[in-house]
Order: sequence, then structure tokens, then C-alpha cells
Amino acid sequence: MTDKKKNIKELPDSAAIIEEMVSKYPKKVAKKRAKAMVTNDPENKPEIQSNVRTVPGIITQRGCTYAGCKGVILGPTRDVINITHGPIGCGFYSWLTRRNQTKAGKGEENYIPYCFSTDMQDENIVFGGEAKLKQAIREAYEIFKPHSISIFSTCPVGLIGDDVHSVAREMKKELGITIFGFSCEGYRGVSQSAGHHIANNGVFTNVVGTEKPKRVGKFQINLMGEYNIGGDAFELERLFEEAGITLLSTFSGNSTIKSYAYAQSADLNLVMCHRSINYIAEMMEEKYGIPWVKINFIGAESTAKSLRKVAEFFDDAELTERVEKIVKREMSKVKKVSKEVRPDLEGKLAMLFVGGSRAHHYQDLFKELGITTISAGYEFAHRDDYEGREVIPNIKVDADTRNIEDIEVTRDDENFREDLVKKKQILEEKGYKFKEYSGMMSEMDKNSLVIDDISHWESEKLIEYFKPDVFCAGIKEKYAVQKMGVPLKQLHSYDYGGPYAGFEGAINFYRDMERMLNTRIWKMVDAPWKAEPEIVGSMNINI
Amino acid sequence: MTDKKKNIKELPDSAAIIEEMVSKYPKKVAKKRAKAMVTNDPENKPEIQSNVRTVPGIITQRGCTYAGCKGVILGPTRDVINITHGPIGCGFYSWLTRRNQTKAGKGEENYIPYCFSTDMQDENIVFGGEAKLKQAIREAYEIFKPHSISIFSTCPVGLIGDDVHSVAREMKKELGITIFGFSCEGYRGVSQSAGHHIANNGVFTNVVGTEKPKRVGKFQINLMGEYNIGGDAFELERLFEEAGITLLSTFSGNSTIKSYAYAQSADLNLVMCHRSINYIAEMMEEKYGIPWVKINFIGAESTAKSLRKVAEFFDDAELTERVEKIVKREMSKVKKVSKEVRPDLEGKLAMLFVGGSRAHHYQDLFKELGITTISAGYEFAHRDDYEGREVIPNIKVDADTRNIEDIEVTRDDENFREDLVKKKQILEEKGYKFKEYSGMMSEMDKNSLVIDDISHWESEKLIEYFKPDVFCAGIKEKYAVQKMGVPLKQLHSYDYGGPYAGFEGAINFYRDMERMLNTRIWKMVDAPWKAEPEIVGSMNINI
Amino acid sequence: MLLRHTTNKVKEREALTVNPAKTCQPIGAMYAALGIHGCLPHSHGSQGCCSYHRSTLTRHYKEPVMAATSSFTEGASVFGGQANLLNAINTIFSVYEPEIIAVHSTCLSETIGDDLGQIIAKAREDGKIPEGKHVIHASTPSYVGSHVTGYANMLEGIVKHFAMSTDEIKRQVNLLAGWVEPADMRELKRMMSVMGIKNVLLPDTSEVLDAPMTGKHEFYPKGGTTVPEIVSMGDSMFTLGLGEWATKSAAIKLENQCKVKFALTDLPIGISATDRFVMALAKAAGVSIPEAISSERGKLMDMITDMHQYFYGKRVALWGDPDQLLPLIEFLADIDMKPVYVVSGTPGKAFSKKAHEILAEKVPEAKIKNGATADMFLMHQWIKEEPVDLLIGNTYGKYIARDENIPFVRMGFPILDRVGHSYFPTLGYMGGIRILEKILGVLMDKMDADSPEESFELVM
Amino acid sequence: MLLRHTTNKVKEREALTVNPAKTCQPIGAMYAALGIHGCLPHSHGSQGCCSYHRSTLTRHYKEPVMAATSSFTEGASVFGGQANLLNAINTIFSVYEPEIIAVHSTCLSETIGDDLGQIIAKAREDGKIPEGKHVIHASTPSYVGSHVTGYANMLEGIVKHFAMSTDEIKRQVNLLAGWVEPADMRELKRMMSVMGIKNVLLPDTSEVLDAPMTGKHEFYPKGGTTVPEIVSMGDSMFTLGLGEWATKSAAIKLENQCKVKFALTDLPIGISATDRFVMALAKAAGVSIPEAISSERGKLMDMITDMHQYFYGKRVALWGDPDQLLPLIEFLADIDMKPVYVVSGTPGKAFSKKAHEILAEKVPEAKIKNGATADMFLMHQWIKEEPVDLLIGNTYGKYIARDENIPFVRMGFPILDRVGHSYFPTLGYMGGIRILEKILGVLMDKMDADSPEESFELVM
Repeated sequence: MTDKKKNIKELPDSAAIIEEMVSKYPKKVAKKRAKAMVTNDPENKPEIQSNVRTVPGIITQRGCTYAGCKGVILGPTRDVINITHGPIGCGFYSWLTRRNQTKAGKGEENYIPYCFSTDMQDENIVFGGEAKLKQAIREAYEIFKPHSISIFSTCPVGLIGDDVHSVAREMKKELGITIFGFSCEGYRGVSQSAGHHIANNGVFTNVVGTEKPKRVGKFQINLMGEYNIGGDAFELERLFEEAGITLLSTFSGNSTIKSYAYAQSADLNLVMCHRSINYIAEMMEEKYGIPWVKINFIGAESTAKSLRKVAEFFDDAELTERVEKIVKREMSKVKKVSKEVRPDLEGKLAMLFVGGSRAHHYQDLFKELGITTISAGYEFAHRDDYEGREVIPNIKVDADTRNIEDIEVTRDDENFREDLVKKKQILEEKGYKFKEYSGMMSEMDKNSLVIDDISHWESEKLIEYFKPDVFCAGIKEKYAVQKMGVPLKQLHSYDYGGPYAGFEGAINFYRDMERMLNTRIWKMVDAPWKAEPEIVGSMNINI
Repeated sequence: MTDKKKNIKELPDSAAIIEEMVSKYPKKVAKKRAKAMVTNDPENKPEIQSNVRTVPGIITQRGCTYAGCKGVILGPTRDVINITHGPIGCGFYSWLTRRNQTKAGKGEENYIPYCFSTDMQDENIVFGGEAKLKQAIREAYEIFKPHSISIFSTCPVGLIGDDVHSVAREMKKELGITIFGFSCEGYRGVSQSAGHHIANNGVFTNVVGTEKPKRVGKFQINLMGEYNIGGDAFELERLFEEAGITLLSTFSGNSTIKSYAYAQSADLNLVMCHRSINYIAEMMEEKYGIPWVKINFIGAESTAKSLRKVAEFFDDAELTERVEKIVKREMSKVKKVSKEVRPDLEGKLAMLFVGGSRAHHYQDLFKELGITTISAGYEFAHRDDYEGREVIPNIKVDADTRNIEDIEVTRDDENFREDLVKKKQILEEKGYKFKEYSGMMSEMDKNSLVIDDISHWESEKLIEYFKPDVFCAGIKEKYAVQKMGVPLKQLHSYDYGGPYAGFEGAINFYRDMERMLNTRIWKMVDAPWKAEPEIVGSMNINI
Repeated sequence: MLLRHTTNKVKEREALTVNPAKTCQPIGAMYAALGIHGCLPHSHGSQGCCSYHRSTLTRHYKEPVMAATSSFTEGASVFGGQANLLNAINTIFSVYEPEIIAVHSTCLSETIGDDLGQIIAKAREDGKIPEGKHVIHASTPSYVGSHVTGYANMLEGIVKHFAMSTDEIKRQVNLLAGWVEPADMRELKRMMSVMGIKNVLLPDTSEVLDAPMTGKHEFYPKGGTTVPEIVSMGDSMFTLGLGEWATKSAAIKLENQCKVKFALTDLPIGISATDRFVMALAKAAGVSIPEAISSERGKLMDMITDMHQYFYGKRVALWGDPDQLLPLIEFLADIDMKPVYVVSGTPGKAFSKKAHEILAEKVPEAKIKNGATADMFLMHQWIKEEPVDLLIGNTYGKYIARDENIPFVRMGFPILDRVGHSYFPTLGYMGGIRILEKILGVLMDKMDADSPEESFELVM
Repeated sequence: MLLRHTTNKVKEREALTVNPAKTCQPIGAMYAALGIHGCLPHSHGSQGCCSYHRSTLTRHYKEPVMAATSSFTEGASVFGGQANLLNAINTIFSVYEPEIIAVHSTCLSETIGDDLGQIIAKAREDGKIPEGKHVIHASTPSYVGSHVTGYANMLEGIVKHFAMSTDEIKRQVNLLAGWVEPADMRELKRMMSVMGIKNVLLPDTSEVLDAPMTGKHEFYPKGGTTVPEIVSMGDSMFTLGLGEWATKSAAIKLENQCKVKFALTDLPIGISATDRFVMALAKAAGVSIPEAISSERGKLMDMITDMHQYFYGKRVALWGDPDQLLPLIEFLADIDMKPVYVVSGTPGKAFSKKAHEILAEKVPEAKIKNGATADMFLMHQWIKEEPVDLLIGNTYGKYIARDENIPFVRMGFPILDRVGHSYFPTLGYMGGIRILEKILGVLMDKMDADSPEESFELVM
């Protein structure tokens, strides 16, 4: 075991623990898993195996393509009836479980609290489910009169040959509303990631740009890859509004189909979760010429930096002044809290194994608290999310990835923003970085341990070895890790806390860490008599 | 055991059960208790021993003088700070436990949810508690600024020689508000009844008539002995208001000291609970010439009769018409419900052992449902409550009663209502009955069994013998009786139901009886295997 | 309004389920398998299934839920999942060292037609199953039945794999538990112990899904029915199955395989069903019912008679699983409540029939529906038509409870937003007291909140 | 507002108690005596006392509470209550045939100076006490201490009358129960049974004040510590008293009378106090603490660690009795809640001192007061000054809870408006889980009610 305080400045090489972790696997598995574990060097980022098939039986954190498409990307959008086409389970499990908060105005549509499913039965599998799907769409329309319906395919759908896209087209014609489908069967791809890509494609193809562009404010942006977990997006909306930046659409938190439809009116796309949403950003640039930048609103410093980056893009004195005023005011609040809690937290050790960008972003918050991330990894990311976008050309495209359509995007001449292309060029010349993401590794310490698609076995070993003070993952990991006496912070659901984005979010996170890492409850886990010699009274009742 | 259906027309003589009940007592006790048990003959009412000392050890239903004075009479008055002078218990137990509902207007005083006590300690017993009482009154005044404070003596107060009356006078002078005390030590008298009398005296002496008479309506009445349990008074207030009768003051439910102060402005006093309040009625007649009539608002027929009696008194065509209209409308509602439930309830048997008038009044409701009262008795009544006021001259006044002051009332020449005296005379000539109460016995069946101050032992025997369908008593009796499989209706607290007064109240009572007597839950009391032969499986696990 | 699109206009639906009152088979198979000591559930399908099931079970129990998956990709879906399962078995036995792997299928593996028995046989042939270890399986297509069906199928699979009859009869009774909480399983064992009945309880999730915090993660917690116990079930005197939906198929399998006679009785929820349970147990074991059991019954009866006025006539809407709902509505009717709306997503014609029988006399107006489109949306619409005084069901009811301001008692699966259900039983007579405590609690809370000040009550 | 006259302006009071956080001695004596099998409590005083105590106990337990009274009238108050008590004893033994009459005094009989011991001796002389029957007594003046004192005094009286030491030491431990629920007494016995400790629990109101409905009223229910058991306490290995206020005097009496050594420990409420209780028991009996107890502890720890975020930093106001409050505030502080206001009407300087010690480090701002004028009115005023997130105390808290819209957990005596407290323990580790379940329940209910729609949560 490492001595924490001593080693936080310089982490030891992780070879020993890697060896320990893989040694128990069958040989082939060990070989494969070893490629997903690397000792970091931020200057010379090692290649990590990622976005490959999970080893069966390994006990993975990963979910499926449906979860990525319906659960993650489309779930947070309130004005569409999302019908799950399949047996009941998939719809049931993704019903309200992701904490995508949404604030519908009075009289506005909000279907988020509802679960819609075709609840496929035996006979639908045998004889096909298209008829039932059509009928379900009709019923949804009759009862709710929505303007948009989308259809999500579950595992059997593709196998039995149901064509959800043709059903969507047919019903769109019949009902005269927006209807579109996703071939997001759970077995496609190797993780949720495939679902993100499929969702990006669908939303881009079927919704974005279907309304005329509009100009509402001087500085128009879209926020991408922000899912409003625990109200994160609300906090960011507050900042943008005060800064005078018009947030046209968020992909996808507190979001609407209606706002996606004119999202092409933005001057800039901000990409928060690179993994799940870069596809749309790329396609919008190709089609409309809208540039995108990677930003990060997790962490107070990161938030300040990101806000400034936006201001820099628009290059407007008043805007810059407003942003600086906000940053100054908010940072002083943040600093007050961090000053208060940092002494209790400094030097503690964290591990993060979660998501496709959260395991990276949250390291910023830990850094602000003086907490060292000794090990981290993603659940469903690709090499670029670890090593930076510069490796994209070198990523081998395997069969599983090839299954996910890379859609052909053509330039929309009518709406193409030549002005933005020019603006981008000028800014780039000044050193402003567009579509740049250097990945998690560049910000992690040398010798920290990076593991992709970690298994339960590996995480238990890691915890035994490093004894971290906090572990970040999801609900499936939470109680197992805590049983080991290590508090776990869920970074999918925030443990029903949050927001953690922006400045207020940073404060919330600081306070939560103070609460979790500074309580004495973990010290009470051992019964006091465990520490004492066997109790011997003056008399024994049984003799 | 009697056969119910057969005997409800004609009850058997109760000698056998009386004999069974008393036979287990020590001789002297048996002799005494036998005098409190009589077989009724409504035509020729037998003398019943009542209002005498409880046999120690007998397990009585009765409470004490303090309970009668503070708990019953003054408790329901909301604009006075009732300070219990004594150890904490008495105040604590009478804190909000009697369900005297009260409806204070916005900004008006309401001290009912508060318990005020001097919480006497050891040293107050040794050195006297007057100083502490004075200080308590001062503190109550400083904190709450009430216009009235009253003081209730508990057992030790009289014994140690604290003079609450002189303290009251002194503090009244010091603070300039109404302050008065009661010598209602628990040991005075033989039951709550003494406390009622003491309370009557105190309220009459210290409050009634302290404000100038006023004329608010054409027909002014006071309602006496109605404690607004479960909102009874609200129901009656509704009826009076609709009839155009002005209810000046209720003694004492939903009541105020302020309204007592001008209660002498009434044209007529209605006495509901004869036992607890006839004193004030009598004294008001002596002092102010206001006549009183016994009414009863428990039972729909009784309510109708009582309303008509009031109308008859005022002898006003419009009033009479309004009353008739109310009676007609309400009776039709009542009849609808009684018609619905009566078939389920007819022929059932009831017992009532409670209070000082409720055991009588509630028989009316049972009659309306076709339920026969086979046995009844009071907890703290006097002979007149059983046999009628005509026996009052013959009641022997024993030492315990002599301890309770019969105050000297002199005629208030200035405010004396000669007009009412005349009115009374005229009405009496027409056969209208004033201050008449013929007691419980005159309305009970021949051979029904009347028992005063019933003991636990006696009630268990009675239940075993008669197997009634419903037993009415109080909280102390409730669960013991129910353990015997007989539902018990609390007539002090209504089991937190009600109101039961007036027409709506009758409907509520009917429905409650339907619920209680017609449920099958009592049939489930025996485990089904009790009825079966010992279970024998094909194999025994233990052999 | 949280459910702002729900109106009182009920439209007949054939195809669209909205806010389901059920979920799919595999999660039930996973839960049942967790009740076997040393067993790792395995989901043969896309890895999302396993992830969803583990998440949902974890949110309900607030406990680690360990399970593996075959992690199908497109290739496996086309060529079959045999390679995935063989690899999985090999990896699992190497790394996680279970006594048993309990494999259940999914809609995916069922649709492509994977034969679990054949694949497992192959694994054994290939030496991938260590000596003395077991791989058992159940077919649990998600498009048939519901989570309850999956539970039943896994139970049958367990019995099928293990139960053996020798010549010697064991003086013990088999109790097949329906889908209940760990606390309930513990309560069943306590009651049998009070009755002096040696038994095998299958499955048994107590000390598995209510495991202590010890500073160590016990990958296989100490609870769960053990292999020797399950094997011995084939020699038991009798089998009692609690709940037709969850246990009938396993009971039949056991009879066919080992000639152990069986009876089915309802889950012991409330007074009447617990009476039947106790009598069935007594009969099965040939024992008398001890005074201690009568006394617990009497305590429940005591609360019923004491508090009857608060129950009487209250209209209740319920949703959940047939095995729970039937004794529960009987209990409510016994205490004069009115279960007016009852829905279950789980199919089976027997349900409506039985429910109507139970309520025929006391609540003839009851609306009862189960199977596809018998969902919470329909129930909510009924409530909009004519309101109720109480809701009883899983956590999803909270949206209706808040919109309609109706007191709400959480019972069933999943309960995601409260704790306690895994520690305190609702089965048996004492469990009945807990149910009534909860019902009274929410009814009184509402009374206390809504009553005018003048009728605010101190005492009940 | 129900308590419309309560403001945030705290005035020092010396003489006036408003909304007390205690009641008087005799009711405690009555409750303790009910925990002896075949015992009829008897109130020597005005009959109102007996009536009030029976009513209050009945409302709390929803059970018959049998007790007799000397029914003092003015004559008895002047000439002494001897005749009344002699008559009462005679009548009671004739009619109600108890094994024991447990007489307690009242403010009235104490003020006039009745000597219970002498009167009872006279009764015995006069042959009014049948052979083999007992009349025991305790002096319980209402103007000293509180209901807890009365309980302690009756406990001492019982021990004094019965406990005898012979030469032979009995391999058992005496457990003197503080004022707890029947369910708690049952739980104490269960825990001792799990630990394999033979014991005498005194008193024991289980199966007395939670008696079953059987269609028959058992005047003396089957529960209660029996005379032979109490007698044998004089020969026990050790005495453990649970709660200083309730059990210290009886423990001392037992040591003085029979040389049985004793230790006092807190009521086992929450984790730390239960730890101490379990260790004290183990030490007293010379046994090891079994795994089953560790496992229960681990379950409680599990809930604490799982749910910590909901407890952390929540401000709590509590009122009740010292023996309950001390371990309870320690429990709250252990889980990072903040017991900021604590009042008890029961006097005793040790209380504030101990409470401040417990909270010194974690809640230095806590306001703690006990004794006369430490009442609910004062606590409410503190709340008006600065609000809290949670109330814990007896039923009277509901007025504050409604006025201030504060979540409220009922604990203590009396609980008049809810049921369950007599059936489900709050002692021990499992009781701790129940306490936390209740706390979480009310906190989450408020969150669910008050949260804006967009942050309404499905999962906790």
C-alpha cells in the first residue's frame, strides 16, 4: 500500500498493481485487459486500449447502445414522446432514472415523467412488431397530441426485421407531425457510446435546421453535452443570461426538440461532454460552418476559463466586461468556501471511473481542493478522450465501430455561415483553439494509473492497494466500494445532489466533499469490541 | 345469557345479574354497591344511590374535582389563561385531552392549546406556594398580556393553606385584569361533579354580569352544558343562526370569558347537560329572572323537539316558521340515512356508562336506530339525573356535598327581567315546562338495569351476561371492553369523531354505528384454526 | 403538475403502454439467483440488460448487486452468443470464484435462439466449469410475462438443477418464497422457527441484500440458500409455494422431479392470507400452531379493531404484482377499506378473476386490470375520474401522489426513494401491523395537515 | 397558527411552566408496576390521579390499563388515608385477585404524611392480605422529580420488597429496563437471547401493554416479570441498569440489599450507546459478542453510511426524558446531525452536563435545558429565533410541527396520535435502523412536498 501523504507529489509506477490485477484473469483476458491499463505520462501520453468489446463475464460498468441513445441523449428532451419499441424492461429502466431535470413553462409539454413503450410480446417477436408500433404511435398521438414522437429500437427489433425508420416515415405522413426512429439496439457497438453517435446522427438528420434560423441575441450559442443532471444546466443558464449570451439550445438538458430545430442559428457551439456529442458539433460545422470549442464547466477555474473563452470568441468589450464581473464575483464566493474546506481535504486521494468525460472533468474540482487523482478511467470513451483529439487519425476502426453509420454531411449553402468561418480563421491565427481536446491524460499526474472499462475485480484490487479517500463511479459500484469503507460519489446521478457545474456547483461539490471525507462515520464501521481483547467478565454465565 | 332478539321487547328482571355482580365483593362493599344498582321501572322510578363516595379499590370510571372544574367547565374557554396551581401532572393530563374544539377569529386570543402550571416543587409544599403562584401570574401576564387569568387548585394547595382567592384578588389589583381562583382540589366531593359545581359558582360570581347587558338579536339565548366535543357546538350554532336565534354564550364550548360577562342579557337559558351546569342556570334565574329549560340536542328527534321548544318560548310566527323549515329539511336528510342503516342495526343491544347526562342523551340516538339500551348508568350524576328533578327535595345532603359551597344569590334589581318572569308564568299556565328534567329512568325500558358509578368488575360481568352489541363509556374502559369482542364508543371524546349533536351529528352517529356494529372484523377475532380440529398432517416433522 | 398530460379521458389502448406496472423477466431471475449462497447471476445478452438490472436492484436495496453479462455485440447477435458465454464462464470462475453461475437469457439471446443448456454442456465438456461448481440456467425472454415470470423461471431452474431425491425422507418442509424483501424472508424463517418447523427456504436473500457494513466487501455475502440445502429439497416432506405466479412452476418441477407433494398459498400479507399460510405450514409439518403465533395474530387483530374507524371505507388504488396484490386487497377488504383500483402489468387471467372474487361482496365497484396496457397511466386516469384516499405501490406512485395530493404507502418493487423495506417485514402478522402502521401514518399525516385549526387532533 | 401566542421573545421565567416536557411521578410508578406479572397498580390519593394516569397510558398504548385508587375525599385528606387504603386492599384482593398490589403515593397522600409502609403492615396484621400475596409500595410525591422519578421509585420498591439473596449465585444477569416501550423490552430480551445471556428483565411490559385481541380480556395479561424471577435477582451475577434516571436507585438498592454488583449504562439508542450496552452485557455475563450482533450493528452502520448525506448538518430540536435524550443526541451527533435544542422537564444537573459533553465538539452552539421551566414553550421560542429541520419528541410536538412546517418524528411518551411504537423497537441496532427510517421518511416527505417540480426526485 502506498503512503498517501508521502506520495501525492510523485506517484509510484503502477506496474505492480497492474500485474496483480491481470494475473487472476485467464491468459487471453489478461492480455486484453493489460492493454487497457497504462501508467500515465502527460508529456508522452501512452496509447490506451478503449472503445473495444468488453470481456464477457468481467463485471463491467458499461451499459448498452439503447441506454446511450434513449437514456442519455434523447431522455432529457421534454417535448417529444420517446417510445421504446421493445419488451417493457428497457423503457422501464430508463424511466426517470437519470435525473435530467427539466423546467417546462406553464402549459408547455413535458413528457419526461412518462414512460412510453410498445411492450412487445411473444407474438410481436414471432410475427413482427411494426403493426403494434404503428398502433402505439397512433394511440400516443390521439391521447397526447404531441408535435414530435421518436422511436427507440431495443435488441429484438433489428433481429426480427422491424424497420422503425419506415414506420416513422409512414406515421409522419399519416399524422402530420415529426416522427423519427433510432436503430439503437442494445447489442450495437461496445457500450453506450454507440448510442450517443446514433442519437447524434438522428437528431442532426431529423431535427436540426428544420426551422428557419433566427437571431434572438447578439451572441448566440448552443451548449452541447450538458445533460442537466441535478440542475447543472440551470446554473449555466444563469451565467449565460447574466453575461448576455443567448443559449439557443442545449444538447440535451432542459431541452426541447423545438429548440434543436433552429440550433443552426448559433454562432458558436460549446462542447462539454466531448465523447457523447462531438458528432453533432462536427456535423454542424460541416453543414453550417458553425465552429465549436471544447469547454468545461466542472470546476470553478474551468468555468471561468470557459466563460472567458466564449467572450474571447465574440470579442465584444461589454460582453468581456460582464463576464469578468461575473467571474470576479463568483470566484470570490468560491474561494471563500474552498479556503474553508481545503485544509480538511488537501492531500487526500481520489479515483474516478465513470462516463466518457466526467472522469476527466471532475479532476479539476478535486485539484481545486488539493485532492490528488491517483487513478482514473472512462466507462465508454475512445482513445481521443484519453489521449487527445490528435490521435483520432490513428484510431483503428474495428467492426463494432464500423457498424455505426458515419453520416454524410453536405454543406447547406443557403444557411452556411461564411462569416463564422472567417472569424474562426482570424481567431486561430491569434492562437485561439477550436475543436481541440487534449484528453484526460494530459491533465493527470505522471505515473497515475489510467484504466479503461474497469472491471469490478480491478476496482476492488485498486482500492485495496491505494486506499483512496474517495471513489467516483456509478450506482452499481457505489455500495460495493462503500462496503470497503471508502465513500463513493456517484457522478452519473450526483447521489441526488448537485448541481456541480459552474461556480455554485463547485461550491456544492466542495461542501459535499467536506461532508463525505471529513465525517467520522467511517471510523465507526468497526465495532469497538473488535479492537479490544476478548471480553472476559469476572464470571462466565455459561459455566 | 339473554337471547337478544327475543328479549328486546321485554327485558328480564336484573336481580340475578345484580346478585352475581355484588357477590364477589366484601360484605360491606356488596351492600353499598347493591344500592347503586336498580331494575328500572319508568312508571315508578326506583331510588338509586348516587353521588356518594366511590368504594376504594373498586376500579371506578370517575375522576376528580379538578377534572370537573378545570378540565370540563373552564377548559373549553379560549380567552383565559388557566393556570393550574400544583405539581405538573394535573395540568399535563388536562392539556388538550378533552377535544373541546374552539374557533378563534384571526387575531383573537386562544390559549386552549397551552398548558400553564406553577409546577409546584418540594419547597413550595413545605414553605407554601403563594409566592410562586403570584410570580407565575406575573410571568403569564408579561408574556401573554391576557385579559383574564384563572387559577385552579390541585390537591396539595388547600392542604398547605395556599389561598388562591386572596392571591387572585391581590394580583387582579396589581395587574388590573380579571383574575379569579377555584378551590377545586381533587379530593373535594366524590367525583368530577363537585368540580362542576365549584366552576359554576366561580364563573357566576366572577364573570357573569360583569359587562353591561346587550341586545344583539330579537331572541337571545345561552346554551349551557354543551362542551363542543368534536364540534357539537358548531353544528348547533349553525342551526341557531339559521333560525335567527342569537346565541350569546355557550357554557362552555367554543366559548369566551368575554361572552360570559354579558350572558345575563339572554332571554332564555337552554340546559343541555343538566348535571354539570344547572347551578348557573338556577343562579341566573334567581339573580336576573332568566328562565331555563332542559333541552337535548343529541338525537334528531330530540333536536327537533328542543328547537321547537325554544321557538315556542319566543312565540314568534316567523321564528316558528324558520324552525319548522329547518326541522323539515334536516329531518328529511336524517331519515334518509336512518332508513338506510336501521335495517342493519335494529334489535341490537347497547349499554351506556358514562358522564352525567350523556348516558341518557345517547339513548335517544340508539332509539332512533332501533337499538335497545339494556343497561345504563352515570359516572358522576346525582339522583335527579336518574329519577328526575322532582326528587331533589328528598336527596340527603351528605358531608361530601356539604363541602361544596351553595352560594347565596341575591336578585340584581337593576337588571332583573320582570318581563321574563311574566312570560314564564303565562307559558307555564299553557303547560310549557320550565326547569323540568325527568331523568334517565323515565325514558328507559322497564326492567332495564341502571347502575351508578359502575366498577370495572361489574362492567365485565354485565358484558359477559348480556353480550351487548355496543358499549358506550370512556377511554379507560375502551380497550378492556373491546378485548371482550364488543365495540366501545367513547362518549367523552367520540373516539375522535363527531359531531354527534344536532341533525348532522345524528347522521354521523348513525353512520358510525353502522360502521361499528356491521363490520365483520369482530368475527375474525378467533383464529380460524381454533374452530378446526387439531391439525394433523400426513407426517409430523418432529417424529 | 408533474404528470401534466394525464387527463380523466380514458381511451382504450391496444399497443401503447404508458408508465408500466411491471418490468421484464431477467431482473427477476437475477434477484432469485442472488438468494442462493455463493451464486453469481449472469445475464446472457447485451450488457445494457445487466447494467439496468443491477442498477435497479441496487437502488432498491442500497446494496451491492453483483452480476455478470455476456456482453453481446452485433457479431454475437448474428452468430450466436455461445462464444461469449463460454468466455464469460471461464473468466467468472477464474476471477470471481462462485459456487454457482446462474445464467438467464434475455430477449436478445432468446430471439436469436441460443440454447443455454447446450452451451453450458459445452462449457462442462471444455472443462470450463471447475469440479464441484455449477452453472445453472433459466430461459427468461423479456417479451413474455414480467419480472415475476423471470423470478419463477429461475426458481424452477434452481430446483431443476439441484433438487435430488434419495430414499430417505428428510423431516423438513420446503418453502418457496415469492418475490419478497430480505426482511420478509427472515420473517418467514422466524415464524417457522417459532412453529418448530425445520425447513429449506428458497431463495433466501436475507443477509445478502441487507448485508452489514463491515469495512470489507463480501462478494458472496453470508446469506442465501446453500447448495446442500437445495439438493435436500428433493427429500423434504412437503413443499409450500408462496404465490402462484412466483412459485408454482418450481413447486411442480419439484414434484415431478422428486415426488415431493406441494401446495400453493398466498404470500402471507394481512390476516386472512397469513392464517392460511400458518395453517398450511402446520398441516405440511404436522405440527400444532403454537400460542406465540396466535398471540402475534391477536396483536394484529387488536390494531385492526382499535383503528377500524380510520380504515373504514377509505378508497385505495394499488399497483404491483399479482402475488402481492391478491392478499393485500384481501387484507384491505378485511379491514373495511375499499381497494377500488387495482392494476398489474403482469399477465395471467387468474388475477382479475381472483381479485374480483375477493372484492365481489365488499367492493363490487372495483376496477381491476392486468396484463399489457394495465399500467399506472390507466390507474391515474381512473383516479382523475374519481379520486381515492390512498395509494399503495412502488416508488413511481409518488408522481401521482404529489399531483393529486393523495397519501401514499410504498410497497412493492422498486422502492427507490425510501429505506426500511429491506429491514422490516410486511409479511406475517407482525408485517401486517407494519402495513397498518404505514397506512395510518400517511392518512393521519394528511388529516393533521389538512384539518382546520379548530379540529386539529391531539389524540387518535 | 395553533400556538398563536408563542413569539421569539424569550423571557426568563422562574415560576410559570408552559407546555411541560414532563409529567408527574405516579404515572411512572403505575407504568413500572404494570411490568410485574399479576400486579395491580394502586394509586393512593384522589381518584382523579388514577383516572388521569390510566387515561394517558391507555391513549399511548391503546390497551387496557387496570389500576385502582384509594378515592380520597375531603375526610381522608383531613384524617389520613389509612381507612381508604385498607378498604381498597380488601376489596381488590376479593374482586380482582392480583398476586401483588403495587401502591404508590400521590402529592395528596404525601402532603398529609400517610405512611404507606405502616398502613400495609396494618393490612397484613388485619389479615387483609391473603397468604402468598403481596402489597408493595413506593413513595412518589408528584412535586418531586417527574414521571421518570416515579418509575425509578417503583422499581426500587419492587426490588426492595422481593429481591433476596441466598447462598447460591444464579448464572443470570439482571437487566433493569428504563422507561421504554413493550417492543423495546422484547428487543432487549431478544438481544440477550442472541448473546446467550440468561437474565431477569425488570420490569417487562411486553405482552402486557401490547396484548393480543383474543375475545377475552385478560385482566392480568401473560407478560410481566414474575415474582420468582424478581426474588431471584438477589442471587444474580450482576445488574445492568439502563438509564441513570430510571434505574440507578433500584440498582443501588439491589446491591445494598443483596450484594449484587451493578453498572449503569445508557439506554441502547443508536450506535454508540448500543455498543456500550452490548459490551457491558458481555462483560457482565462473561460472554463473547456473537457474530449475529455484529451483523445487526453492521446493518445500522450500513444505513448510516448510505444515507449520511440526508442526515448531515440537519438541525434538530428534541424534548423528552434524560435517559432517552442523552443516547439519542449522541446518536444524532454520531451521524452528523445537529441536536441544537434539547429540553427535558425532568430535573437533575447531570443532564445538561452530560448533554453538553456529548455535543461539545460537534454542536457547541446547542441550547440545552432541563428541570422546571425547561418546557416546550421555551423550545418553541428558540425555534422561532432560529428554525430547525426536524423535531423529535412526544405527540405534543405536532402543534409546533404544523405551525412551523417542520418534519416531526414521534419518540418518547406520550405518543397519542400514532400507532406502532409499542410493537416496533427503537432500542438496539435494529431499533436504530427504525429511528433512521423514521427520520429519513419525514425529511424526504418534506423534500418531496416542497421541491420545485423540476427537482422532484425519483430516487434517493
